[in-house]
Amino acid sequence: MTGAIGWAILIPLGGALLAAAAGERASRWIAALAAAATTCAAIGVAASVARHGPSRHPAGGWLAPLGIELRADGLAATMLLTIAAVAGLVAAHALADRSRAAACARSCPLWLFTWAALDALVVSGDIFNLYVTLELATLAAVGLVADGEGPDAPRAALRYLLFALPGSLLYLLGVALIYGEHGALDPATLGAHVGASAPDTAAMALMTAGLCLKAALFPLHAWPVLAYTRASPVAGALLAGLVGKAAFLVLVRLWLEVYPATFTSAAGPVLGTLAAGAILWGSLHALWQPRLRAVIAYSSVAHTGYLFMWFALGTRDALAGALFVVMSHAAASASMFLATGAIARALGHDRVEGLTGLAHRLPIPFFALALAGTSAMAMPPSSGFVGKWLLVRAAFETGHRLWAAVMLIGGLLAAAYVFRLLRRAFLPRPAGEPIAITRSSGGHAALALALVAIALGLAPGLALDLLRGGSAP
Amino acid sequence: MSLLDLASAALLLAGAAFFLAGTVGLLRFPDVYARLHALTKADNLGLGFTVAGLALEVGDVAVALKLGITWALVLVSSSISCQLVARTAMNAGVRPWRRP
Amino acid sequence: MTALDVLLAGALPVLAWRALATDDLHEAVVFFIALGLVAALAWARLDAPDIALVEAAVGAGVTGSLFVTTLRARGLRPPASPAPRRARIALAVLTIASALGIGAALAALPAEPPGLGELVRASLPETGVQHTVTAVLLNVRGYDTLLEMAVLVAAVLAVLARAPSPSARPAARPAAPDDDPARPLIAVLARLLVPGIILVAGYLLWRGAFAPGGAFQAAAVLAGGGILAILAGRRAPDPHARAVRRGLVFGPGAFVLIAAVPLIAGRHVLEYPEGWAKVLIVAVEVALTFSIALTLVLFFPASGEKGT
Amino acid sequence: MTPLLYASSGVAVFAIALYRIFTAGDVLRKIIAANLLGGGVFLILVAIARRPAAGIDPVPHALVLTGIVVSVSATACALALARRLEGTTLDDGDDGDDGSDDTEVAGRGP
Repeated sequence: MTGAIGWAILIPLGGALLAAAAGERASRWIAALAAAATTCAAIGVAASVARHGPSRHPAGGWLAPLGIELRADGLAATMLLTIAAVAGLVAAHALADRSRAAACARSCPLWLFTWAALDALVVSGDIFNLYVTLELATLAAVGLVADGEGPDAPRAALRYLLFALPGSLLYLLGVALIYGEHGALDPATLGAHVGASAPDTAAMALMTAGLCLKAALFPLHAWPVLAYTRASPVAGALLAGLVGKAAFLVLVRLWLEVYPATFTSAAGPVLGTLAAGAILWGSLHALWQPRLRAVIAYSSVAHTGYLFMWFALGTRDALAGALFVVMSHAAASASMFLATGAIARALGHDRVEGLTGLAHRLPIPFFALALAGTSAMAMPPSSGFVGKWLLVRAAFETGHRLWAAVMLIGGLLAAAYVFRLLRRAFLPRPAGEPIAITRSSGGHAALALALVAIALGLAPGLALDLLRGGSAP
Repeated sequence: MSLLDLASAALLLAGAAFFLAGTVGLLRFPDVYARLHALTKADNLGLGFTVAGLALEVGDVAVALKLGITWALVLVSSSISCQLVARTAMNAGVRPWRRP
Repeated sequence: MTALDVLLAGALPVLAWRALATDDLHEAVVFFIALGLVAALAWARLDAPDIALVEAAVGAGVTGSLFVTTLRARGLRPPASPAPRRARIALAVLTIASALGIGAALAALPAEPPGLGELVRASLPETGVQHTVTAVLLNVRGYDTLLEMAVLVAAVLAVLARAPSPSARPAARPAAPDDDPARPLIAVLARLLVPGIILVAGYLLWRGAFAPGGAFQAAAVLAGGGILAILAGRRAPDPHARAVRRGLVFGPGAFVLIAAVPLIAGRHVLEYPEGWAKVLIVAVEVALTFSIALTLVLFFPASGEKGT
Repeated sequence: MTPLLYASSGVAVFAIALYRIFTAGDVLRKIIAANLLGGGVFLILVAIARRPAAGIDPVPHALVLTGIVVSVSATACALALARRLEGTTLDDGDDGDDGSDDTEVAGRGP
């Protein structure tokens, strides 16, 4: 069943187009059907990889190096499932909210495009095609941010776009140089030829720099924060949970399949330093953010750091750890954004100091926040624990004590910022201070996402086996 | 060099001369109206000579006709854009230059 | 290498610098448009007629008028202060160093390079078209083009995300104020040019199968005609109207459908059945031309948005 | 030699645009810079395609055509957002981390 990989891209794409042309009611139905069918396609790809190992799907029937090959391997399959779980639950959240049917009908083509772009990105076997998928993800994400209701939405969206564009174009310049040197675009051909020549080194430096900018790695981390805090909860969940990981996944592919060892060993320490900066800077800033969403946004900055730690460590276990962090943080951060959205809607604000004593009034969102929080601070048995444990163990095994220490400190800081939120929520409510709470909905998808983050940690073997079922890791 | 080549060269030189005159006018004339005058009149004539010179050389009626169409299209668009620029300037209150 | 090449290649960075460094935004936009036209000449010199056509129509034409429209809609605003001096110097040093590095890398590229050109020409008989660029765009790397169409639709949805709906607009308002003195002249121009533009677009589309030309070139020309007609007073398509939405997704939708049918038959994405490649490519191109042109027209702000 | 000439020109355009996209204050100029960033890369790609003596390599041409469409889409999107923007810069406000923000979360139920 090699067709599933094609369906995983064409269904959300077609669904997005149909939903864009349909009326309000019809577009919600189309979006729901497309979400369900895309999830089935992702499961189909994963089942095929688990049973028969990795496979290739040449688009148009043209084999590489001439054509573009889509690849189903362990990495692709796990990421397709992660995207399906997160995007699917976020979609369920968006579609269940009947009070905002019009807004939902307007945004559902955009989140279907985002979904299609991410699916296409994780299976793409062509470095130029990766550029197109990155741009599709970016523009759909910009649309989602621009669709936000606050007065700041255009500014947040424009700023997001104007930082994402140079990132993609630096990457594209690298692609141009590599094509000029080797005359091919597929990782298999390139991996066999790329060496330490001047064009190759320049190309790899440009691609790495562009993707780090796109991934918002420290010190260029500030630009998505505005978008994360200003976008609607649905957009924030998709952006921080999934789109923010896209550039990292592209870099992982390049690192594994294209870059030669000389380049990776030289660039590893640089990326490690930036990753350490991201972990410490992001976690520290998350500690004193006045608004709930900003806490989660800076927590995302810190988690980008954990992902990039792999480049400094370089072992297979470290990669498994980093990809586990991708999965766990995708679910956890999406859960936290949706929970925050539910809280903010109930209260009319999301200021941390205003949360005092509200845990009992809004049990479901706060429970989701707490569960997702345990994953963010890497408490066993959450999935965040598995990922970070694999990373820290790899750091000790390879003698990178400093990086291990940074990650442990990051975990402590995460515990501190999560407890700061929860402590306030569980404090007794000050007497005589009335709190107006409007009926809140939408905590359920957040809870489901938090449970996904926990469940991944209860049975890490399943995901790790699938990850290794493919060729790459 | 045949007679045809000579005629073509003469036409191309004439075209270049008109373009040069138009450009000098663009740089030296005092206000927007005068510059428009230099640009549209001289350059359109220059293009006409250039097109005629090239048409003699191509030796293919279809290509020569295409060159002619190019000239006609440029004439239409430049005359209208010239009018637009002039009217916009007039509306914005730009007074035509007079010898002081 | 001729003097013309040196002139063109030298003019591009100068125009780029003028477009980006001048204080006057109007001037910046004019330089930007000029750069697009010079770039079109550069493409022609580099034997890239397909790109020259698109650049002239889109790079200078559509994008340029979008900048002009935006400048008009935003009105004059106080100039923004640039980045702090120290940051500018650091960034200047960094960019100059990387430019030198990239330049050195380019100089080190092999003069007689490996490329996919030979492979494309060898496979041309199987692609169903005779023009190599069209073969790559719509068959060999058609999957890229499919995603590219998704980018276009996603962008127009982002543009329309919170655009004012027609009900919010003052009723029965014409597309532009009637006191616009330019209107009658543009109407004349439109009457003269639009029929020719439609003809040229059809010609470019048909030609794409065997020579430079194709859906995007045709659509760019068609969109130019559409914009001219709107400037001349024809009503702009309402992005919220059902029919316009359908027209927007018609081309990409047909493309997705053609990509999906082979999957049902157990083949690969976008794998044209034997002997059908030419027919399907032409069908996709016709559908795409229409939708791309509509998309480019919709990138222009509706009248209700003007002056907000 | 000609390809290298145009490729160097592309690098220069790219570098100028990269410098200005981060230093320009005004959003319109940033958007022009983003567009020119793409233009520089396209010039390099087409110059690369021009090298083979056997004939032009059509693959980079197709890549550039795809790239131009993506670039137009991004530019149009950026300009539409710029038209809705109040000021001229992207930085006149809080970044969600200075604590002064009191904006109510929009869309609160009645």
